[in-house]
Amino acid sequence: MKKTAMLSAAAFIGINLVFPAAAAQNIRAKADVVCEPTKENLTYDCKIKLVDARTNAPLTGVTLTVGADMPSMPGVHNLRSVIAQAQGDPGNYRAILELEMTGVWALRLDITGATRDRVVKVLRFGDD
Amino acid sequence: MIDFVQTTVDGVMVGCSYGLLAIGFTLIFGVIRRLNLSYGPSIMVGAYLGTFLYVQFGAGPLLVAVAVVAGAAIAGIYVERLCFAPMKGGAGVASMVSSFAIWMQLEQAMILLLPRHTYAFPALATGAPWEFGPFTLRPDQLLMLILAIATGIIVNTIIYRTRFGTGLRLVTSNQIAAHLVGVNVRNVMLGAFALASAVGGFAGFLVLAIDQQVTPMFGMWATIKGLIAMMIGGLGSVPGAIAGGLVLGVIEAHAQGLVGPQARDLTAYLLLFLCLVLRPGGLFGKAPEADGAFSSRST
Amino acid sequence: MDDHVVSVLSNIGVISFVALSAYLLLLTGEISFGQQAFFGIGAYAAAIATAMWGWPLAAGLMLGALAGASSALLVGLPTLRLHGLYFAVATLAFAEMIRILLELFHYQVAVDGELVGPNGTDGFGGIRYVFQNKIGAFEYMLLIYTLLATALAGLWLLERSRLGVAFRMIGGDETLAKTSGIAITRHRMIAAALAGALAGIGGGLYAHLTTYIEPRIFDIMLGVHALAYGLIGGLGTALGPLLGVLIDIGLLGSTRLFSGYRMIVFGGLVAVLLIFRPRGLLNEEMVHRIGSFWRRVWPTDPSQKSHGKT
Amino acid sequence: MSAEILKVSGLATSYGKIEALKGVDLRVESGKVTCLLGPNGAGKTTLMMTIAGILQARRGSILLEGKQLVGLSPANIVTQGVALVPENRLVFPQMSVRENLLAGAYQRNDKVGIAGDIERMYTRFPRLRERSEQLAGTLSGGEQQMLAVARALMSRPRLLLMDEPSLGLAPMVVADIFRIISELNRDGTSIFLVEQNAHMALQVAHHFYLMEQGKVTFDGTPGELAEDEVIQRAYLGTSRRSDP
Repeated sequence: MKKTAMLSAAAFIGINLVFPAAAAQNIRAKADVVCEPTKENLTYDCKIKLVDARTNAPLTGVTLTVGADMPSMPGVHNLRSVIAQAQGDPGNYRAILELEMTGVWALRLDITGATRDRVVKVLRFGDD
Repeated sequence: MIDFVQTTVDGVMVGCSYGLLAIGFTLIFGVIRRLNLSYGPSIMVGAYLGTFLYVQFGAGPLLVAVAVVAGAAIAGIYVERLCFAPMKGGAGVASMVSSFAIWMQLEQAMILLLPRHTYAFPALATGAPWEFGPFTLRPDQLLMLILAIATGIIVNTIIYRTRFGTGLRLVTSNQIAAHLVGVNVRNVMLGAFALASAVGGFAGFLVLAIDQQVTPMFGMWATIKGLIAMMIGGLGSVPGAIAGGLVLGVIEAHAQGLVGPQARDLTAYLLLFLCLVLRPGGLFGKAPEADGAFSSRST
Repeated sequence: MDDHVVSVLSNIGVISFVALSAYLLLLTGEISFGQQAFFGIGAYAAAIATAMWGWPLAAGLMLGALAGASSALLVGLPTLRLHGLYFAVATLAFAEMIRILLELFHYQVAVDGELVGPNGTDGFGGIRYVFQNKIGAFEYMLLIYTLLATALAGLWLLERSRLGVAFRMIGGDETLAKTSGIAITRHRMIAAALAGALAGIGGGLYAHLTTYIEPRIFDIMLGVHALAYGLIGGLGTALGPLLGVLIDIGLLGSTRLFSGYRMIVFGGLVAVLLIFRPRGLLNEEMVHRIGSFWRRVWPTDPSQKSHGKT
Repeated sequence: MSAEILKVSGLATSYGKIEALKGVDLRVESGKVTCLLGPNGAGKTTLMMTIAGILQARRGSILLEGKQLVGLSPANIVTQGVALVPENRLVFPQMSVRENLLAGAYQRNDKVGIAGDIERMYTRFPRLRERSEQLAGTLSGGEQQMLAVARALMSRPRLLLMDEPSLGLAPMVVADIFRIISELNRDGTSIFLVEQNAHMALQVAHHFYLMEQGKVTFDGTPGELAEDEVIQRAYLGTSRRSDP
């Protein structure tokens, strides 16, 4: 059973590798992110607005998880992702991030559910 | 023409501190014949201790300088004990990788001490720039130049006029022969790390005092600048280190003046690369001998 | 499987490529501080191919491997004469030059009304092939590990081939290898190209995993890590570097064990480990011991052993 | 039997898992020249390096006039009055001849005495005086060997260890070296010499040892055994001859 699943997954990837699907079928997400420091040290409150890049319509009905990585140390600070809560107007989300140090972080916004996409936002966290 | 002279003078000022960084690097390389990647981070330990005293207690430049030098020397000793002293001869790559691991360790320890990205660092001297006709000279830069030269003279005296310096030169020249004439090689190595890190620490203090700020990137910066200046000047040579530092400083200054800040680093690496490819012994050194000490072969 | 676990495993798989790349050069006796350059070149090449030119991923990865290999050959030519520290620093200088050039590299085209492509220090985002083609995170991880397994199998075969023996001989004693009639220059170039290709594929996979790359990712930190992985995991087998990556990213980086103090613990552990095992956990002796244990548990027909004699 | 200056017993030294010395016993008599002969790889240089403290003994003892040397640092062993002239003439190549001689006196503090000793070395080795300011790395092989001997003497050793002093030198120079060895011995220095050149060695030695595969296989005085027999045993090996 598991083998079949693996094989079909492999076949699926194989097909996709050689014949890419037409890009137009997918929604392309766009995000605006603003992070504010909280009272807790190294903890940030991030407000995220998700829209469809083509129509600028708010993206709703998706699950948004936020992770972070430091570009200057790839793979080193792979924080456990947090699930963002939908809040306020449609397409608005909020996530609390606990970072390991200040500096430049690449926020990974993973969108799953009705559509699947990833948006990376590079932000500087800290005093300057 | 006026710009050219001004840029060259500016380059010489910075080049002096590069030269000091390279002297420290080269002293360590001379005795252990391998690369201490933790050299810059040891200096960073000193720099952060100094900054801590400045930020927390408002310590003055003199006290900060002492803290930077002492902190760097202690960190250097720690690195020697952990990464180099226990390694049997030949484990070149292992001790180098070990020094890299300690780099990570020291860096994180300092980030825990001072977690913000940028901190202020006390200035060496304040005052308006002096104008000589079309040229300007910042008093703190001039002071840095004087202090750098003084440090160079002190280091020179230690190397050529003291018993420890003789031991250092003998170990650098030929480690086994140094053993045989009765030099305590282990002590000399430890001393070399302490001295080199202290010199590097002072160079770091001068640079930071000019910039008046410190970031966690400083450790890597010091390693890279020291390494480039050392390699350009010729591995294991103290006069070469000074010359390499000056060449690097002047060329960087001109590259920045002519093209821009990114060209500055690009030129530095290009110079290093060309130097290694065309003249591996450096501008002032001899061509490298078939030295097996630094090679994964003999691990 | 938990998303976080998939993400961590994917990271481990991708970084393993650059660790293997550094390991391959270590076999021939050369220390490179610059394999991150080929990782970066591969990442940019593959990402440009899929995100900007609309190539399929397979072709993009191939381009990444090709770009990695050819740039490794290019830098190999002038640095061939160099050894040891000189080679290591030359590779570092080259890699940093590449990184700065990538910072100056601007090349963007409009895709769906949005600019995509390398934009200097602001990086290169929107490498969305995997998402456009609805390849799940788990499936992409399978792809990474399939390619990694292929690379490992290739290395395994290589180490048992004449080429691999030549590599180890050059790594052991170049003069001796030369007198045994091994063409040093050619073999070093082959090793450099293979290592470049490995790093290039890894870079291509990395770019499509994260969807975002920037020059800073490919700085000296990554290169020295890659080198360190081989030393920590062990130089006896190609599984050594993988073990190194697993320990670092898997065990320490991704559990919140020692968070904030991770590098203090890890750095100290590595330093102490290297005092006792300067050639890593899986060093030649350990590999040999495991091998003989395996043979005792699983005795093979002695007649099969004769194939090593040629 | 006269007094012994050095007594080595049951000495074993290893490189990793390979045991290079497997329990060596020998003694060097005070004021005499003792010679150690043996084929390449017998462990002669290992023995010298172990006595000088560069290599660590795994078992056994090295007594210098009754004082244990095992465990002492190389620097400490020099202080005890032992100096080694190493194989391959390890000089300090980027330093002048005079600086090399001063290096030999690294552990001494008597400036006047050191200056006097340098003068004595120049008298004994006139070529070194001529080359005084030249870098040691630029000297000829014979001159470097002279320098290595002179440097060792600068520490005023009671026991001089010499590892293959004639290796790779022209016959004229070899004769010179052995003349100097005799002279030094006549002046009262005890000498322990490792040599490949059995013919020359047996002319100056009072006593000799044969070593093979990390063990002493024979010892005697030069007259005791015909020279070609010694050479036969030292370089062609005999002990394992009967083994299948």
